[in-house]
Amino acid sequence: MTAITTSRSRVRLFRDQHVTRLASILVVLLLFFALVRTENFFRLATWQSMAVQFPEFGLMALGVMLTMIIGGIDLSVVGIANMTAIGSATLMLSIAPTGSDSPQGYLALMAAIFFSLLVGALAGAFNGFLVAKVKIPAILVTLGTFELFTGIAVIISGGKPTSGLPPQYGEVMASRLFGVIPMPLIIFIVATMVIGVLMYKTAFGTKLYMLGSNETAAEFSGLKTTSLTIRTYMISGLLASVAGLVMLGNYNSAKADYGSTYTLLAILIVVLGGVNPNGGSGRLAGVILAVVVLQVLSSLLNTFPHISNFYRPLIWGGVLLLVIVVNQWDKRDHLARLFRWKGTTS
Amino acid sequence: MVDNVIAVRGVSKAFAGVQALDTISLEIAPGEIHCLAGENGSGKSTLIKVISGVHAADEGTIELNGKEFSKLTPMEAISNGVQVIYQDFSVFPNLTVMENLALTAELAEHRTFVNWRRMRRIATEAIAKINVKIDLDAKVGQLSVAQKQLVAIARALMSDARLIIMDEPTTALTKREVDALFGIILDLKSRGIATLFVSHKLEEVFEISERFTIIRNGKHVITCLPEELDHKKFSFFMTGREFDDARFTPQIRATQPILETSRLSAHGAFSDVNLSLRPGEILGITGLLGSGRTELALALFGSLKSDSGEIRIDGKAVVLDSVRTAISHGIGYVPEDRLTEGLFLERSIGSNIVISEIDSFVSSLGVLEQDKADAEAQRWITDLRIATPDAQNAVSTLSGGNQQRIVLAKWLATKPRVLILNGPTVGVDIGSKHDIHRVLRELAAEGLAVIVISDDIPEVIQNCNRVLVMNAGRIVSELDPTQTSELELATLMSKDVQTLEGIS
Amino acid sequence: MRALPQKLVRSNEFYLFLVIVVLAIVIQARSGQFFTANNLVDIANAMVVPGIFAVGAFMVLVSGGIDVSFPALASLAVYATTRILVDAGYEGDLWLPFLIVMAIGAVLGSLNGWFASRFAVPVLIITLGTASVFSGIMQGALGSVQIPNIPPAMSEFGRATLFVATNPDSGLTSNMPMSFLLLVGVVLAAFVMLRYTTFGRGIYALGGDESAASRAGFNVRRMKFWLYVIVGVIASIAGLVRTSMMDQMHPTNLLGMELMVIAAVVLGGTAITGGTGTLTGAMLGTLLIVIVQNSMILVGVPTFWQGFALGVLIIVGTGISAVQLTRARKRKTALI
Amino acid sequence: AGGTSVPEAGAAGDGDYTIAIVPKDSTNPWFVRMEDGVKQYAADTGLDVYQKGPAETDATMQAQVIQDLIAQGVDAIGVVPVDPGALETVLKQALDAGIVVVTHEGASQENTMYDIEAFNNTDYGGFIMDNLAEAMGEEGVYTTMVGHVTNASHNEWADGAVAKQAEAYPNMTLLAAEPRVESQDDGEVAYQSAKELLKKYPEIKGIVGTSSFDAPGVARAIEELGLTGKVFVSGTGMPAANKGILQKGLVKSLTLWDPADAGYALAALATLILNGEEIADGVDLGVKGYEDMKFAKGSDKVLEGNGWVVINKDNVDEFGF
Ligand SMILES: Nc1ncnc2c1ncn2[C@@H]1O[C@H](COP(=O)(O)OP(=O)(O)OP(=O)(O)O)[C@@H](O)[C@H]1O
Ligand SMILES: Nc1ncnc2c1ncn2[C@@H]1O[C@H](COP(=O)(O)OP(=O)(O)OP(=O)(O)O)[C@@H](O)[C@H]1O
Ligand SMILES: [Mg+2]
Ligand SMILES: [Mg+2]
Repeated sequence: MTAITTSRSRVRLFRDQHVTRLASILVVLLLFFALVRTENFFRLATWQSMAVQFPEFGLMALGVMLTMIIGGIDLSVVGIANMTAIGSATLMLSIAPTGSDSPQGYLALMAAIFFSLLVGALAGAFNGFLVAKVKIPAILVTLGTFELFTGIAVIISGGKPTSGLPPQYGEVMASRLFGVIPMPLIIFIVATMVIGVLMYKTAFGTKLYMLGSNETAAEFSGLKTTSLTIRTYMISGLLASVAGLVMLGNYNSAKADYGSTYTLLAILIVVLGGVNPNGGSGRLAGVILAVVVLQVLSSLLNTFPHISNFYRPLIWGGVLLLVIVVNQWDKRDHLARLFRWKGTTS
Repeated sequence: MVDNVIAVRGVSKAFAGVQALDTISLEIAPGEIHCLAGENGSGKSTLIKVISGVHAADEGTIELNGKEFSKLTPMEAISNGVQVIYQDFSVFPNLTVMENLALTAELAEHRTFVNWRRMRRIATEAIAKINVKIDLDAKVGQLSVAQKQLVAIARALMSDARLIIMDEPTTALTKREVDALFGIILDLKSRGIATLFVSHKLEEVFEISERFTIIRNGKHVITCLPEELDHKKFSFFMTGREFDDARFTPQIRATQPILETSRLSAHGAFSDVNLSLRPGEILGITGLLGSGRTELALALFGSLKSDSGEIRIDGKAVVLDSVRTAISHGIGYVPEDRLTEGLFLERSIGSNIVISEIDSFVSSLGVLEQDKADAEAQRWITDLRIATPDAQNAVSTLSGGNQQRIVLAKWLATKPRVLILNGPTVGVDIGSKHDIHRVLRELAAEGLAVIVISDDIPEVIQNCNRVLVMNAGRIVSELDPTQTSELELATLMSKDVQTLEGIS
Repeated sequence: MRALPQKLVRSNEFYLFLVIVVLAIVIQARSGQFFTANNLVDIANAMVVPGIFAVGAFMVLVSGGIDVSFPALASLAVYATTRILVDAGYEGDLWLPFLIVMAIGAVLGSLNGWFASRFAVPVLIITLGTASVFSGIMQGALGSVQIPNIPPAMSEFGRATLFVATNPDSGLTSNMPMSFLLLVGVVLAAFVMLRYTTFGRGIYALGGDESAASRAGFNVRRMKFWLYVIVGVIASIAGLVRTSMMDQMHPTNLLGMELMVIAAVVLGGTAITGGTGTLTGAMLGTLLIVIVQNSMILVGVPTFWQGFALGVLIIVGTGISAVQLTRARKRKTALI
Repeated sequence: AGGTSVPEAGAAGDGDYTIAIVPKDSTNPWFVRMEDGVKQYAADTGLDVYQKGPAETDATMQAQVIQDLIAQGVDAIGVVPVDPGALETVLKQALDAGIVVVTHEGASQENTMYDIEAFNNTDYGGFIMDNLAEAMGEEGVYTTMVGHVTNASHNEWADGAVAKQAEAYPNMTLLAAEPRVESQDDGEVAYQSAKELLKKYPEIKGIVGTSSFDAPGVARAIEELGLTGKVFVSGTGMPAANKGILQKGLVKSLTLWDPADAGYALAALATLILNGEEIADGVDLGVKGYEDMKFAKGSDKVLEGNGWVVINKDNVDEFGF
């Protein structure tokens, strides 16, 4: 049974031309990387460094993706991440002030994670409530709450970095599975799998797409549109708070203005991943590929020390425009056919 | 051939894998009223798009005004007197009636600046031509479907058209409006303007057409005069099948009504509605647009709040405050406008069918059992003969008739006890229409209580065992269709309320 | 025709206006400074750049798109212009900077236009891409740095004053900048274009239903192309104004304004789905945001609380008009 | 952290080093100037020394640049941290990987071998205050402005200025209602906020600026409001960018240190460590102001140079940057 579903979903995956094209871009990119920067390419540290970086905005992009699928958007993810990170850092400091013993530290760690996720979910639900119940356009709601959450973060922290966390937190977040796979990557993979199951293996996922496709019809079909919307923004908030925890680990501190460039980056990723900004369509695989493509590209770029970092947005934007052009040019679907035999032979 | 407005010669057109048109030829004389008929997906709309320059034909030519085109652009079509009234009307919902009417004229004259006074004058004249009253300053998006169409028609008539093409112009019009439209068409004829139109309503086709062209699977079947055909033959040419037109007789097993209302009222929509429905019945509700029929349906489906009165299900009073409550009481609703209210166009056929019952495919672990859902969808695809190669295809790839079956399937899949259908066969060809009616009858026979809201009088008379006529928000009479002629029904629907006051 | 007062009361602009009045009264009560001549002039001053941007953002929104590239476009155009003129040691009149910046704005806008008219992809996506490309070109390829000494004509224009408003109590003076006229000019030109030209009505038509527009005989491709060219020119004007008024070229000064400007226009009643909205509303929306941003200290909101207050105001402000809209819709359904 | 341990990286001591200097961002003329010093050092020594910063002043982006530098296996990294706290983790990784890490303007950084400061932050703030006090005639109400309330060094300078006033200028008072306003590192915001401040609090006679955007923005407001000669501003600024306001007398004096020298010194320090030389009090980094570095009081990590520069309308043309 499972064999059938996997082979079918694989076929379907490669039927999505957009995903195919992103995959081709990634393959070309990796080949280029391997040929031009062989030494870096085969160095484990290169990949570990990437694996620590992209989960931060990758997790936010997952949330933005869900809200975009239901026809909304979430510009507040960075605000939620910073607010929850500062909140939980403050909480950790109060439970286990500097010099506390290790059990105390682990207690603080658990409390902080729980607190972060809870506040993230609440903040997301607040967005959802304003969108679904008060019926303010999502872009305005989340722009407003971005300011609001960032404002709360500034108020709690007095604008200063909150640091001096119990060492247990840093240890856990910096630990590596089998001594190789960094924690942030594990968190990202787990989150991706959970979201994947949610999107493709539960009724909730199907309903999300339906809601994004036609809200009136969803209402008439008896879907609880209000609750669906609230839950979607809630998940987005939850993911943002996980991103906040990852950032808290990566920087061993939290601050109201960390990751200020991630909002547009997350949207860029989601859109590059093929999610329709009007809602109703888009695939998780596309978004994941987009995250990886951008990260590989930017790390590749960094191996050329003399190319300024400012070329990064140029290249990211260029990739996005290129995908648009290729999608148009490749209406006949050559690329997909190239890939498809892999799917159908199974 | 002399003096054709248009001559289509051997036009073919294929879309990825589908031969939509296969060497079709068609000629229309000035002033001729020509009907294009065929099943859903037979290629009518495609032919129209080729004639109006929207699609380029793969093969064949089109002659307009004596000029031969193999690749026609929309502007060339318009400047040669071809005007199309599209199925979606192609109006601007955000602009006023006046602008909708006048903008095209301003454009046609290649004006750089618009003059609002001139636009008002143009619009007033245009509306006057079709002899209806529409507020020129109203936003078109706020008009009813019928009014939108009138705007579209008025706009098409403004230019120097020699051929007006209407793709299913009467689907959303009431009898009275259809009569008005036919008056206009005849008036055009007298001015030498030809009309090509598509309709799935046989009565109308026979009433107005001077010549038919029937196509099937993109191929030309026959072009002939109305005298050479009757309804039966006509249907046969279209579908290659034969139909019987037996009337519906209910098998009512329970005497206890499943759904009742007493003195149900909603402010500004309907008032004092009393009705009762038993399992196995098909109750018709008919009335003109704006008579309150849709609002009544919405109230019974929990989507519109009623102010006073009572709804009873199985004899117990209930408050239907949301769609979900209604669904939980076993009520289903097939909405009037399937595109905006019924379907998730870019989603798959399968998920469109199972969406309302999707929670029942969730295992105890919370995982969606996709194979069960797929099987359910496949069952309905087979049962309702939905023509698709793959349930994974988007609903937007289907024609109207098949789309309507999807909406029907969605509701049947929830195993409702009461099914309310609002305009169930609008824009659906006779083959599909017959299939849908057959399904409804079978369901009623199995004990489903059905309400059919329709202003398609033959449909109501043939398929219902009781008919309620609504007029200005009230039920003005209840009829036995076996005792009522189509004419009587039409008269009741459109009579002014004052004269009816005494009767009811 | 409906009675004018009734129409007015139903309109979004009216409520927005009320919100602004209430806010102004609150600020006045808290600071005693809102309704002073020089404060009003200061607000007008602060309104110039966002106001000009809002006109462009408004036109794109009406046509059914969302443009997020205008700050990057403006920055690149002004940076290139200033660089060229400074390197050439230009000492001449103002017309040349304007000409160059508008030409560059038009070229960059035409890139947006080319994509928007050729590719069936939401404009948001396109402009996310071009915005990155524009700022990448400016910062990477041109290696942008701040330029402290801008051409004298630009500095003079930045300092040029229409009139000076004096607060009789404090004796403080504020200059009504010459560039305010530019805002007025851009708004008027946009108004005339949107209301009295076929092109302008076409933009509304496009936002209403694109395929209907093309069937009605609009050349949709050409219209979109020119729309983005115009928007590019408008944005570049705003950029030049900002650089002149700051008396220095700061490449990243404008970046990040896009979301706030779009929010202001949407707050003004422009539908995010296109087709509806008025310039009056867009200007009122911008005014509201500008007042909020520029009155925090007057009201005495502590620095740390300013972000929070701005967030609350956006939510409450949009919430009021959203609730209003929902009510109006309910009322309408009841009438049918 | 064992700051003085000599790295065991393979490249150490072989004399052919790759050194990356990571500034806060690069559009700011400050860091453009710093790059001049870095390039100068590369030219003087023939080593592979380059500057590579994040695209925007963003702590997280800066951390990622460092991540990538670690992955590339550079020999030394010299950082001007946007936010020291945010870099601890990544700099620790760099140290663990055997990379030499030195910082500038990061006195609070833990995971660094040495930090060089052109001066002491508190003293520098005090010096900004001296300049302002002189302009204000040592009396009147003043307030402070920082780029962001989240910017550590700006806040230290501002705190230093306030402390200096409390100690040395009894006739001056800090505006209690708005002791610290934000310019968001944006000249336009500095200008608008200053206008608001001066409207609401007519008693203000001076503003301590910190960010290089503050003084020019505030000066613009002072000029427009007709307060030239009545209200004063001081702060940090580059000569060329502020020539105009200095010559017009809107600002009496600004303070700075030459970032090019700091860049040069940072690279020189890294080379010394890579060569295994001992870093002691009085170490000479080969550039003016950094010839005789002293450890800060109570620290074996923070090296302080001597002094900052004051620019005014008389000497503004002498710098050439
Ligand atoms: N743009 C298109 N792309 C692909 N296939 C198309 C397209 N337009 C039409 N077709 C196909 O061409 C065939 C004819 O469609 P057409 O719209 O002409 O049918 P129709 O006769 O108008 O049907 P209906 O009665 O439902 O309006 C259908 O099988 C349809 O699937
Ligand atoms: N973009 C498209 N891609 C694929 N098929 C299309 C497209 N546009 C139209 N079609 C096909 O055209 C056919 C008819 O479409 P159309 O919209 O005319 O249906 P309809 O007229 O609403 O049907 P009905 O006559 O039943 O009301 C459908 O079979 C549909 O599959
Ligand atoms: Mg059709
Ligand atoms: Mg049809």
